[in-house]
Amino acid sequence: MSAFEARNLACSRVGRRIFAALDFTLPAGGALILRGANGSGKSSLLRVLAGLLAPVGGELHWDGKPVNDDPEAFQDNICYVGHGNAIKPVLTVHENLAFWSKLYPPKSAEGYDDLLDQALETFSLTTLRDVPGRQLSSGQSRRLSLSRLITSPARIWLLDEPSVGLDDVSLKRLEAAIAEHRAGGGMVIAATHTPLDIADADLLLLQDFAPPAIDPELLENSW
Amino acid sequence: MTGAGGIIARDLKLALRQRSDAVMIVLFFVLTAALFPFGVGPEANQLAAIAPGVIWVTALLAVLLSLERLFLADYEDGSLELMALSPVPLELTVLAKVFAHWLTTGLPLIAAAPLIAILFNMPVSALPILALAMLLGTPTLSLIGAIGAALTLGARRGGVLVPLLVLPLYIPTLIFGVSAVDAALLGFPVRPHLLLLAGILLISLVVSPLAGAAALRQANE
Amino acid sequence: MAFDYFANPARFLRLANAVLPWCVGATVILLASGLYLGLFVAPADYQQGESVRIMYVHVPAAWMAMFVYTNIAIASVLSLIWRHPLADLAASASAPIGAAFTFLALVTGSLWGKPMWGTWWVWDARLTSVLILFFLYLGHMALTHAFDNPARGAKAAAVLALVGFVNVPIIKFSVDWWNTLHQPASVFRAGGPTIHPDMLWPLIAMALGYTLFYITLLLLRIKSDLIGARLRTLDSLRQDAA
Amino acid sequence: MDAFQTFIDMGSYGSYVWPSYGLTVVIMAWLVMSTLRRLRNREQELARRQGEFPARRNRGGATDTSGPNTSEDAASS
Repeated sequence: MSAFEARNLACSRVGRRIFAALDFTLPAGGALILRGANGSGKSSLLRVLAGLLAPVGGELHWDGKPVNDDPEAFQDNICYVGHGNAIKPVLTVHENLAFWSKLYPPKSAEGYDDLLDQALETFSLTTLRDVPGRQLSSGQSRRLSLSRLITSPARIWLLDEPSVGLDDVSLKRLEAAIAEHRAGGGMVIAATHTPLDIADADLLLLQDFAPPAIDPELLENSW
Repeated sequence: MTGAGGIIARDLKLALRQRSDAVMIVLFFVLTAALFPFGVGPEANQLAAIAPGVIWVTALLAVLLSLERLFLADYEDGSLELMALSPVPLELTVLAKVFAHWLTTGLPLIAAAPLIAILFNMPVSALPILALAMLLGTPTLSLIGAIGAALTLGARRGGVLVPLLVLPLYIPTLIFGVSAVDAALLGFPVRPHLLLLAGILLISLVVSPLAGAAALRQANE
Repeated sequence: MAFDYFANPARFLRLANAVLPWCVGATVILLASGLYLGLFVAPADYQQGESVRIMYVHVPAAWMAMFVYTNIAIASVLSLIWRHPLADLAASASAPIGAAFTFLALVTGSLWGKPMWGTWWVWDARLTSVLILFFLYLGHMALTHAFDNPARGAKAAAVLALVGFVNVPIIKFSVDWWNTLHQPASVFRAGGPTIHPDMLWPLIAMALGYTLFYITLLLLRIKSDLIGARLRTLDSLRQDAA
Repeated sequence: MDAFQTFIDMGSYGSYVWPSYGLTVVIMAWLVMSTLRRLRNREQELARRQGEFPARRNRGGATDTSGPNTSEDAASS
């Protein structure tokens, strides 16, 4: 029963501790919503989970095994949607998605093309199939970035402000895609300000894990 | 391997669709070289003597000019993060991007070099050796340049910094590149120079992906 | 620098404070004796006359230029591979000292060469290599300070130092090779093993003196950077408290 | 008197030997001065701000009495 666990995670940025002693356990099919003020470390936590940022302390476990044993193998289970949409203005919508799905190859090779079409369909981008990236609005770009989730075989979705710039219809489609992914045993961790309607999702408030005010006494004796 | 192939294919497609970049680099190469006669004087023998040196130095500067194209766009739009997380090892990604960069920069320079050789009244007999030496030297320039480009991602005015980091490391390639052509002109054996260039290329093929990937990981933090 | 990065700098500070007085003492003694021997006791060279005395400041500076760069490379390995917290500080503290020695080697080298060659600069293989090393130092320092986050700058400079260190022998070989191609073996021979013993002692004294001078300054600069990191921590705590 | 003069003269190489030694002394002195100055500034700054966080004794949440002093962090490394 694969689960994704964080134990006593701590992270610092530009020399300042952002959060400490952070734990969570995410069962298969689970969802975790990260809430917190700006700069409370939501994005940093997602980047630590994705493996982009090294935590200062603590461990991640996948399927009961520590991730550090084989970080590359674990990363195959990750699909990370960060702030950047990673869209090349010169390439068309289809070419952008085709490139990323070649870099993150879907499980089965056959039915590759209609998987791409299905991904575009999920986020209603079919009509924009051959439109170059530079002509996309920010909402459309976001939907193209999210469509990578559909083609990637990853079980864990790490979403950083996924709903930014999405209209209501697209928001519904995103929620539907998340529900479908969870139904298939996948997991979703999303940092978001706008309320996402995700059924029985766990909530994690970053403030709960703010670093303890450093004990002045500890500061003293270190000299 | 398809992943890395995908990166090469994409970068080539990007370069083809933004052909102006590659054209600008070649124009810079030819134009800068063409400036020297105005500075040094049009006297044929003198130009022929400095021709190999001018060609190599201007080729070096042209490659330097094009290094920003390697990672900056991917860094800014978030592609670099996704490439780092992809199953394709980052070292291979660096190699793939450098190869694509070389195809769109190194090769055009090699194609344009004979034009400058003629402008400088360099004997045509040395052209094959010049092309061969540049074939061995320009990949090294892209490889070492990639390290400089990756290291300055996220730096304040990184572009200004790249020449200072990279030019000292270009010197061996410059020395043996020019000496190969000089040897050809003077009728000396050319093999040792080309072998040395090849040796430096092999070292760069190992060092550049390792250092480049380490630098990209730092940039993604 | 992150506070938790130096959870316990006390051990280093205790060591530094214990060693510093000895370093200062030894540096002063060595430099004084080196200068005295070099200027008064050592004989003049039969060819170069008194100008050979420049050797006692030029050669140690050139050695230090290479020695400090090697130290920076070692510190870079410690920083990148073993993530040793003080390694970054040691590297960024060493670079300016190394650059100063390299600059000294260049200027005293050209001053020494002037009487012989009649020009201030000759593209002699050794001087050219030292000039390139000087650019490597400038690149290292520029990269260290090119980022808002000092830790990021130190790590980037560490990668550059390793790449540079791998290239130094290649550069040295290519410059030597290029030099012999374009110029007969230069008459400028900085006293090989057949050097007169009276000339050797001041050279050794000065070289050791320079080395201890570097170590002393390094310890002081690391201490100063540690305090700087602590001040930044106090700043961030004050922001949190506010 | 002339012994001193010949010493300065350095067999006509004086104008090369002394600038070399002079520059060496100047640069090494400058290195020492800049290092010591920065160290002293920071140590004073640290001593001055040591009281910023009340030590263990009066941990009763004594507010930061010294107020947000506007001391600039000395030249960062």
